[in-house]
Amino acid sequence: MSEHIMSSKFYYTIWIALLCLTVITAAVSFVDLGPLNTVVALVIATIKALLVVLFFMHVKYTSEKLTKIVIVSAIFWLFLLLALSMADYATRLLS
Amino acid sequence: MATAAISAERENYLNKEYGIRSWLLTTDHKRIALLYLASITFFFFIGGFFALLIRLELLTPAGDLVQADTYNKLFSMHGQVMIFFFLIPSIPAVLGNFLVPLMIGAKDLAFPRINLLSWYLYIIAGTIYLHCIVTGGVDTGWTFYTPFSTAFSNTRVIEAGISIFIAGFSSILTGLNFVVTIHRMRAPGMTWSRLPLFIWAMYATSIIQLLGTPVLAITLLLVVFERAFNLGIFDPTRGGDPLLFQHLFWFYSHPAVYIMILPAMAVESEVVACFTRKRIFGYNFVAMSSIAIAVFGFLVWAHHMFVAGISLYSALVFSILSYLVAVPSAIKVFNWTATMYKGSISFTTPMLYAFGFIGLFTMGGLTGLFLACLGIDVHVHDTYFVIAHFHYIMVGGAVMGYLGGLHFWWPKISGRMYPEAWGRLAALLVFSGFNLTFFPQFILGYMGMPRRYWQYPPEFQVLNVLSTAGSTILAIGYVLPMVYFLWSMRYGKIASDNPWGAAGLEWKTSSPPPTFNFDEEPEVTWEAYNYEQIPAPAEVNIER
Amino acid sequence: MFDNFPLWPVRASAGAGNVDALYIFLVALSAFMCVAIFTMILVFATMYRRRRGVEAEQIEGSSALEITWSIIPLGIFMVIFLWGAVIYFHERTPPQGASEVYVVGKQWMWKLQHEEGPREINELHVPVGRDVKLIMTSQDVIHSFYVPAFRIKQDVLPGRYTTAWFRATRPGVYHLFCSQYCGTMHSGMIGQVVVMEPAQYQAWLSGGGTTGSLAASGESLFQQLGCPTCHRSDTQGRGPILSGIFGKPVQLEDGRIVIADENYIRESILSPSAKIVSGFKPIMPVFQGLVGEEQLNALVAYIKSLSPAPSGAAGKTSLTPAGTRSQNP
Amino acid sequence: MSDSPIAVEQHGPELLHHFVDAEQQRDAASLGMWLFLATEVMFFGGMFCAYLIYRYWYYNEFAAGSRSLDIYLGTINTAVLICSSLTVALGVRAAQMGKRKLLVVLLLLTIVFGFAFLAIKGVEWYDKYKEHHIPGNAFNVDDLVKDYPQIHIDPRHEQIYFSLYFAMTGLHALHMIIGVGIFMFLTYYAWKGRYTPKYYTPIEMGGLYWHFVDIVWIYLFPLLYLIDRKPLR
Repeated sequence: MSEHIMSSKFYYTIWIALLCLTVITAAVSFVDLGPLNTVVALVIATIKALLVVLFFMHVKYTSEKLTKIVIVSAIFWLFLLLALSMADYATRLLS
Repeated sequence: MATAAISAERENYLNKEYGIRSWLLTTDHKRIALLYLASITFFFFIGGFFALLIRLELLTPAGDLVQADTYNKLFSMHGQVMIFFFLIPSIPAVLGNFLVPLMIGAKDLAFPRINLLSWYLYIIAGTIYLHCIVTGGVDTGWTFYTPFSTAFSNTRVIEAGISIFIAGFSSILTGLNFVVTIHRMRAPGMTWSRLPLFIWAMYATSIIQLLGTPVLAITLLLVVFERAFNLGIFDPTRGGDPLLFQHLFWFYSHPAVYIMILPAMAVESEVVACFTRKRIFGYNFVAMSSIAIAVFGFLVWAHHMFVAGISLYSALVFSILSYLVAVPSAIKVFNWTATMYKGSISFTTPMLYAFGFIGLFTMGGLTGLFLACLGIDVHVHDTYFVIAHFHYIMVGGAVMGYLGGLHFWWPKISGRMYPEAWGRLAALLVFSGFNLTFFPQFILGYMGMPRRYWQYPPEFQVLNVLSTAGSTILAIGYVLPMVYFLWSMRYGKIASDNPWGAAGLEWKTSSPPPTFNFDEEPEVTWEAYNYEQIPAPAEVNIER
Repeated sequence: MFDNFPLWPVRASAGAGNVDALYIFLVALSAFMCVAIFTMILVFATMYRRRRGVEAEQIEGSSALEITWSIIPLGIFMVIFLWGAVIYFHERTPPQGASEVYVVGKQWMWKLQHEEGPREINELHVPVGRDVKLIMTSQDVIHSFYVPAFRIKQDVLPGRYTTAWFRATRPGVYHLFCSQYCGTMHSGMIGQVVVMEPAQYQAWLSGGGTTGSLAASGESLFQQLGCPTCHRSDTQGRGPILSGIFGKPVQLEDGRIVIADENYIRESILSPSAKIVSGFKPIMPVFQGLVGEEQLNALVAYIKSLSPAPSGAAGKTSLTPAGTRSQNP
Repeated sequence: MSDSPIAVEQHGPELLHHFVDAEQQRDAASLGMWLFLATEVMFFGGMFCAYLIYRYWYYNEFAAGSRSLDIYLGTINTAVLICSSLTVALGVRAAQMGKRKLLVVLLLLTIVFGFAFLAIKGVEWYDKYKEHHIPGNAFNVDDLVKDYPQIHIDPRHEQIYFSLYFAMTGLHALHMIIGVGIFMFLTYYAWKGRYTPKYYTPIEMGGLYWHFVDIVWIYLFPLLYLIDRKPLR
């Protein structure tokens, strides 16, 4: 686990970044980017989630590989659920 | 640790404390296992009672014993009780709870209080479900298919849904406890390659419990919301898709089959090794096949939906993926068989159950190939063929495994031997009764008798009569062990620490074990299943 | 007694033989595997039963064996998969020119209507040798249309169409079951499929005092609902031209292209704004709740009849395009 | 249940009897928490799956529903949650350094942010109630049909959007309430001085849970509020 303690300035930096990204994502949604709107929104959300997981939840500094395995598995299983369900819905019109 | 016989006087987890409080507030994994044993046995007999009524109704083609609505409730509640309140907790929560810490040399599970909490959650869920049964029951089938469950059923769907939601969390917490325990609590020297195969399979089971159960939980919660608050997520009159429910439901409920069967395979590996006195053939492959089943098991769910209206292309994908999961199951059967080669085989009750398990699981698995096969599934889907198939897996497989395991570890759990002759008789009764009950249903299914039928065309009667006859034999086979297990707790022969001459850490402590499992912390310096180093028992209980 | 104890279902459709062949193959394969495994177990159990002074021989395992008994089953599985997939593909692809029967499931009965017009309840009359396509939907919960003698089954869903097809090969009376649990009288939601010789079938058809074809009643409904004011035969209409549209790709306002199948027409009537045809405005009223399932079927049948099937549709009524719709068949 | 003959070894009261040492106990807790969060991912995953499919089918109605939400309140709420995550992260740091008072202050701040989030969420729900946008018999989206004539809205499909909106935000709010409850306990024990630089596992675990709930919102915000806000043609 995170034995070394981060400076509070570091946390403030992450915090500012998260707030900026929130404002950006809200602002960008008013701009017409076509289908890219969704992509941008999800990319920004993922960056924010990564910031929280890696720094606030200390995953970046953990020596424990298992934590990362658990996170990756959870995302992978979520992907299975979404992808294999969509495999049905996306191909219904074809048949 | 060497001598037994005097262990009646020794302090152990059973005689350390007395009184109801010492049980209801215990955090000892062994006592919690016994709490589970008592509670799931209760639900097993409730579910079994429903099953007998179903079989009696089907004795004649006309619906003459109970009303149609009653019949629909009977099969719905039979399924829900047996699956959520018996099979899913059966081996993990009873044998797993008892054995996981013992087998890896830990004093307890990682989170003893959470373990107790998960039993209480189970009891809360069970109480709600009993209330649901008493006040009218539920008639949605165990599957809760929408829109019937959300908009048409007039029964207590909300109560049943909440109850199963809570039972799900009990199951999740058990799985979580096992995974953490197996990762963090192994005794020194207990490396992953030295773990008993029981632990590997239990680990795989826990993965499914952790990642599958929450999806069922949210699905049932949405059904409850839809009934209670008029949300419209699965409602076709608002443009909702009834198949979405099925996707989400089977995402859990297909892997749930592996929650039931993997632990039975876990028991099989231990029992077969012990009574052939051999290391399991192909340890690595058996261990890895458990993990493979857990992972592949999540890729196949829509094979329950081939005729439900999913797209042609996704049906093809799910069919081919279904065959992938059959491979690791086949590997296990072949390896158990190969283990017997040049073994030293004795025919004790657990081994009889193991033989039965292999036979019935093989037949259940092979008929699974029929159902994964698109062309055949269209005809046999939702017929008695499916009923027969999954009873071969869940009763022929999981329950045989559970009973075999209960006999195998009974000396360790209770400190007493069960009566061997009665045990063998019961095993034979269960095996023959089971086949008589369920084999005719394969034929019925291919003949075209749909499932969940209260009345049926007369040409199906003879096979149904056979099936009902078998179920009475099966019932006797199930009541017998309960009687002699209870009897043996008082009158059974005192068991030695290791009556079977079995390998495994759990046999190195006393019977029954002390509260903290081992008098001194074990250190493992040997490989799993080192039968060449363990003397065979001097003909204990294997007189022929 | 054995009259009441058949062990094999009747085979009465063109596809049933294929299913049975695969089934017999699988039974044989399973029997072989069971016999092989059980024999091995029995032989080992007797040869190596525990004897005093004889120790078990410790064998670690064999990767070669493991790989063998993984690869060979996988190969066999792939054969089964392919065989099953071919049958399934065949079952789910109705042939061109099949005569159509619209099926509505409701708790607890089957309502069927032939495209020639006759309606039936819990009974379906079909001639031998004709391809019959079932276009099915449900009024309430999920049902499933199951005819064991034809080896076909298809769930019938509320809110959309599913299809199945068969070609009966043997005259007789066969079970029609609902095989998806649908409530109290699920087991009473049964009926029969009567397969007749073509001549008898014609007699049955003409004897029923029919009220005209399904498409014709769809057409009068089309008039009643005022559809032709917008869906005109010339390009002046505020709605797309419907003649010739069925089965063709349609360019949508948002750029997607969809095939105008039964489900598309159904959706476009019930919820027109879901898929707007390119170049048109979303002005059509929503007909959800205004037309029942059977009326909807008639409308769909009518719109389909505006697009004559390319290849020989023997039993089909030939309808003229919407513009000159005054003629009746 | 911790007094037993074997467990009488030298260790702090927080070390449970069945662990070998504090490190094993902390590692177990950490793994347990992460596994629990993995189950939570799948729990919300079921709803994300439903969301994905219906958004794919009923994009117009989802876009209209999204427009009808208050983007300012939504953004403010996102910021509130991010602030609470900051105070949690700083709280864990305070616990690591043994600053008891700072820890209590930060935990209290987190609770305040938590309540602020729930209050704003409540205001939004109340607005939806006033607008008859809660699925059910009183559901009515004539206002949306009037407001966005350019978007083709089927009221039935609009209900699906709002069903998902309430299911997702409702279950998220339930997680927030549970989180606030947990943090009240943590504050109490932190005040009592139970947590030291050697033993602050509960603070860390509570923090992981809180951050997770934050992450769920980080996804819910764009998925529910920001589907389509570009100027209508």
